[in-house]
Amino acid sequence: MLNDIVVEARDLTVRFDGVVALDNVNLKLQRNELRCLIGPNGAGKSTFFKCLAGMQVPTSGEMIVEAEVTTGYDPFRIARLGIGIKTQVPSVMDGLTVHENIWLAARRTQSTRKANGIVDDILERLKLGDLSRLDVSTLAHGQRQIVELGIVLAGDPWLVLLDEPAAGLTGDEVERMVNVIKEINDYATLIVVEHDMHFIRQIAKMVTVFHQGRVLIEEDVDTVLSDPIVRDVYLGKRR
Amino acid sequence: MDYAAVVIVEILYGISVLVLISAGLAVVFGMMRVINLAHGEFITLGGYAAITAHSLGVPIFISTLIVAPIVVAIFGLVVERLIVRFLYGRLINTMLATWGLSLLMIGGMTMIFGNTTTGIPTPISGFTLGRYQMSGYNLFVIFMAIVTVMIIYGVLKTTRAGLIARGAMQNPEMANAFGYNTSRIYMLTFTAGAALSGLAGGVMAPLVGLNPASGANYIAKAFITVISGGTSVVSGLLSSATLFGSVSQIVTFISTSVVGEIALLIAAVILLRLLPTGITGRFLKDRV
Amino acid sequence: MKIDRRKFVAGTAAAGTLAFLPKMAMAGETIKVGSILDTSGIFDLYGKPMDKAVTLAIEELNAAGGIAGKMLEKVAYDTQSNMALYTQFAQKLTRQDKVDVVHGGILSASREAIRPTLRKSKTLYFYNVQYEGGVCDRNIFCTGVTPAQQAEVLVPYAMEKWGKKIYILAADYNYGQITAKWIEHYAGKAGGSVVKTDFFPLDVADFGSTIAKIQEAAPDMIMSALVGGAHLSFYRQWAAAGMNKKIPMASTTLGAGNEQVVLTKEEGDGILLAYSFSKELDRPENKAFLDKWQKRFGSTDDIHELAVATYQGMHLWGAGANKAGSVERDKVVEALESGVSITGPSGKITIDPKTHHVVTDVHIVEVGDQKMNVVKSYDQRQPVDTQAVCDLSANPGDTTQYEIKI
Amino acid sequence: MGGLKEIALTIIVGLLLMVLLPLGVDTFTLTVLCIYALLGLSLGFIWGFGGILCFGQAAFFGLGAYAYAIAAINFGTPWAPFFIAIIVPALIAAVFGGMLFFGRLNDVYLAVLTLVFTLILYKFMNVTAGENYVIGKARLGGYNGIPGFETLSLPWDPSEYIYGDSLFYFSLTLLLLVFLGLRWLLKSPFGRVMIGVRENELRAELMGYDVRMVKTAVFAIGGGVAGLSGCLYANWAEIVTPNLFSLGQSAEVIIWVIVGGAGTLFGPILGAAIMGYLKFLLGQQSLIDNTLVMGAVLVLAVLLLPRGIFPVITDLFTRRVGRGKKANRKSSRRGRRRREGSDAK
Repeated sequence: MLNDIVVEARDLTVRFDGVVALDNVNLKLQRNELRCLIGPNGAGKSTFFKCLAGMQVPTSGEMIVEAEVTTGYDPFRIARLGIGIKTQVPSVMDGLTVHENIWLAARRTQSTRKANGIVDDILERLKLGDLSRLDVSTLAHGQRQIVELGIVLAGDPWLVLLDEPAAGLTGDEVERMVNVIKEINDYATLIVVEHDMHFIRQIAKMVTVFHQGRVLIEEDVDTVLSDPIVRDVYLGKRR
Repeated sequence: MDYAAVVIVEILYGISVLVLISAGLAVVFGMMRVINLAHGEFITLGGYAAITAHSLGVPIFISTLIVAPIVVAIFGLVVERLIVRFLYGRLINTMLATWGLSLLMIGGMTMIFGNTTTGIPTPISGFTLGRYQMSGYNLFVIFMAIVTVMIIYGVLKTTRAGLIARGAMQNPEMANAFGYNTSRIYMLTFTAGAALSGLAGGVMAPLVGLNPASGANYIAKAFITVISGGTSVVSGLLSSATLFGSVSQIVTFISTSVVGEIALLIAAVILLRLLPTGITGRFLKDRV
Repeated sequence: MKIDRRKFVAGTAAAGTLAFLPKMAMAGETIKVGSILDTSGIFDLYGKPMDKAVTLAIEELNAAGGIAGKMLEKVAYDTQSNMALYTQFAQKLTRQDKVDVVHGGILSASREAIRPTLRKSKTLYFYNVQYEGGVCDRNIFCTGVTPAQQAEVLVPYAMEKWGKKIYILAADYNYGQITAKWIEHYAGKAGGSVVKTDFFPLDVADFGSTIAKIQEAAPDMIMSALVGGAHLSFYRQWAAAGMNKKIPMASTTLGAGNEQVVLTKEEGDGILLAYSFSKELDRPENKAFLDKWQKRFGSTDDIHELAVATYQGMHLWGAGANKAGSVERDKVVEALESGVSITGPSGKITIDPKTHHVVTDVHIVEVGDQKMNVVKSYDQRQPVDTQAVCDLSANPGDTTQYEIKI
Repeated sequence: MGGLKEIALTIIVGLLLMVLLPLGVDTFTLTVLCIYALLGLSLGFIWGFGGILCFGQAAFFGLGAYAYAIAAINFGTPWAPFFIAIIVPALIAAVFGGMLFFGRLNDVYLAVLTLVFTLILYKFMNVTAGENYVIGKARLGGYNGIPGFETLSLPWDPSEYIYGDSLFYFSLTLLLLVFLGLRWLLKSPFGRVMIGVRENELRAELMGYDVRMVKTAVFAIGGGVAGLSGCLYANWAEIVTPNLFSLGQSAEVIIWVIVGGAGTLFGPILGAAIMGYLKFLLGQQSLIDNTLVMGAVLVLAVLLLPRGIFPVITDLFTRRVGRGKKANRKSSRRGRRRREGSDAK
């Protein structure tokens, strides 16, 4: 099972009006891996994420998920492969309650009765019980992030894609997020896009660093974080 | 050969009419992301202004080219202050409110001018092209369309006011920070759009029988032309007017005018289906 | 004096209802004349003068002693140029107001909308408008001129004057389509030909390509059956291209709504028309009519063909009812079928018993100086189009509107 | 669940209306108000709950009316045409909507294309006066429309026509049934998905829902309801004309929904009834132009009452009665403006 590749990008390239956002990216991901994608702003990590999630059609190259070529798939077809996706800006249904949000995600594959059960489970797991009857629009940013995570989990995905899950979270919430991510990784493969180094240290095993649309380095977390080039990239660009 | 020349002039004329009746809407949509559904009635109002002025003894070219735009510009200014300014950034709400305004104007013009169809005589006589007799006024319409496009392009591209306006539309906060009053810029842009509509109304007045409901004939075509053109004012307007004007006129010559109009509408459906953000959403992006 | 008497009668009637007369007795007091016209909206140009014509005719009939000794009362509704309101108000007229006759309807669509309602409720219906012909229904009388009556005189006259090749422009609806056929029919009869026929929906206002196409076909004359405000643009664009100096034109429709006043002299002069009425008609009945209208409404500017047809339709009904001595539908119909005729502003008009249409004078008219000058008059033209398909004395149960095959 | 209670309440209110309304207004007018209410409901449904702003709802109204008239002339019986008049517009809405939604068209582009669709039908129907425009035995008739078709009658006794009072009861019953049906639909899983799509298309998509299909289905249902409304209209007016497809007709539907309140089902019904009756009243005077008043109402509604009348009334009501937090929260949630949903993103 060691070489069980579940996600593979082949020569993935994205151009916007002459600007190259992704430049021949090749990347492989093994089952049950937890992979972090990092890099400064504009490095291409979010574009890569969008290509995988079906939110961006690559100019050339291929995306393969479990031997199925998914290049150009619409997001709903990606989702139907059993992939859960959390976007950068929390994408939740504002006018609905927390309960309704998560229920809708569960109901797609389950009967109404089972969906209700799943929602109760998730509300408990994410400690959202108190908020379940509130409109999502009334919640703070961090709470919305957690709700979105709940939505992702309700679809019972085997592959979870998280774009900046820790952005805007309070200390407590970050801790909860770290635990949940680790918990998910027990049974699912994860890709996390993040640039909060502190957060990455807590969860990462393998890290892929993007820079100027290319993969700069792909190593375990300690190697990457002590790499001088990576430091330069980060310092040179920002922070 | 003569017939071919006649057909070409008619096609140019078709394009020019689309340019004229869409210009005001294009400026307001392109610069402010506001769709003014009372646009057709603005044009009609321009027509009535020209006819009224003419019947009061004002020379015809002053009535159509000066009085009409000024009257409609003033009306546009009032509308902007009373209605539109409360709705910026809410595209759908502006459409609905201006649709209401359009009904209101139809009702108002009916009460003032009555339902009778009126008009003014054509001030330019016909000319001969080979063995064909052509309307000289058609050439004037083509000329006015060119002038209108040049004015819009000139103002946006070369004047300080145009530059500020373009900046303010793209980034209102930035413009505010630089000390420009964006509310005032919006107001002036809307007024300028209204003036263009009034000009169209004045120029078209000698060609058509005008009644209060005439606006409906303009708004659908203008709306389709502008949306299909996309958000670049000049290049969007020119490209879609050229496309639709040619399609409808050519089909009209082959078949009948209704088939021509239906061809225009179908062309619009196909175009927007293929290029959901209009021609300049896809091509010619960074033009004015 | 008339007015005082009318007021007095109406007043007693009203007082009667309120005070002591039982309802049954009251029902016989006045005769209710329903009127259903577009007096606002885009057709008010036609509807307003027609409404005045109804008022004037009722006042005259009352002044002459009413019908069978009873005074007439007008019950009018404005349909606002909205077809949906026709059915609505027709129901109201028959069910609530229980009128004795209905005059009205302008567009053919409005007539077809209310004709079944009025037939079902056994309410006599007068449609007083120039229309496409072919309605065959014992419950309705159509007092307007029909295409054959116009084309029959206009086409040969114009062809003799201008030549044999005709280009037809017509409004793309029932009326235009049928009129175009009759023009073609009479052109053929007179040895001419139609080079092309173009139909235009009522909202078409741009005729540039048409003008080019006409020149390509090079006809000797244009026959126009264009209708409504948008189509008026044709006459202006035609003149703007200088074409009115090159190819002459005749029309069966221009002027029905006084359009000759909207066009300038340069645009309108020389166009030939055929109507049963013109204000310039030099007849004593017409002079008297114009005088009365002037006195009652202040100006005769708005009088047109349809208003006169309505005025005459009212008087035809009045003559029929007086002859029957009652306003009961069947009696009035019988009386009218016996061949009632009156002499109105347009001349003598007679009900044709087989078709319930009218036999009328038709005049060739030339537009000049924004007036409709009578050039030649033809007496007593039969409604030959409807006669070709309709015989109510043979089939009294018929209710169809026939499409006349020529 | 409050479902049974709601059904009971709707039926009681419906029965009351059946008895009380004819006392004040003639049934002929009431019938057309019911028909307008159905049409308003169809737009309220797709706009307020599906987030689809259709500028051409009149298209499906007209298609229903024409489908009924054409089928009735060909079959000579009224009931098969009755169902055809619902199915045909629904199918056409599905095909046209599918084309739009699978092309991912939104907002103003959707508005333009729905408007264009109506215009094409309007222009086409206006040029069908010639005798070559025939469907089966039915002449399309162009500008004059199609008169003289068989109207609804009792299925067991074709000589007993449903017209006058009975047409009003029939229309009101259908209105109530459609209202309850849509309520039920909104509470069903599909309804919730539909609301989810309105709230956030991307999220619904990421959950694995095919947003294009959901919207197409919603649009088709709206088309079917509008078709039913058109079918009743054809029976009421006994003539169908191209004016059913006019821009004015489309504008009126939108006015009803705005005045009543998008985002509720009851609002559009109320809006249609109020504005329809107002129009009728205005028709009986000639001092002020009818169109002017309609326009002024629309402008003022957008500026002053962007949520519509019904949500405001319910808010006032809940505040006064003070049914506690839950009721308040719910009504304010339902009443939130849906119109700008797509703009906000």
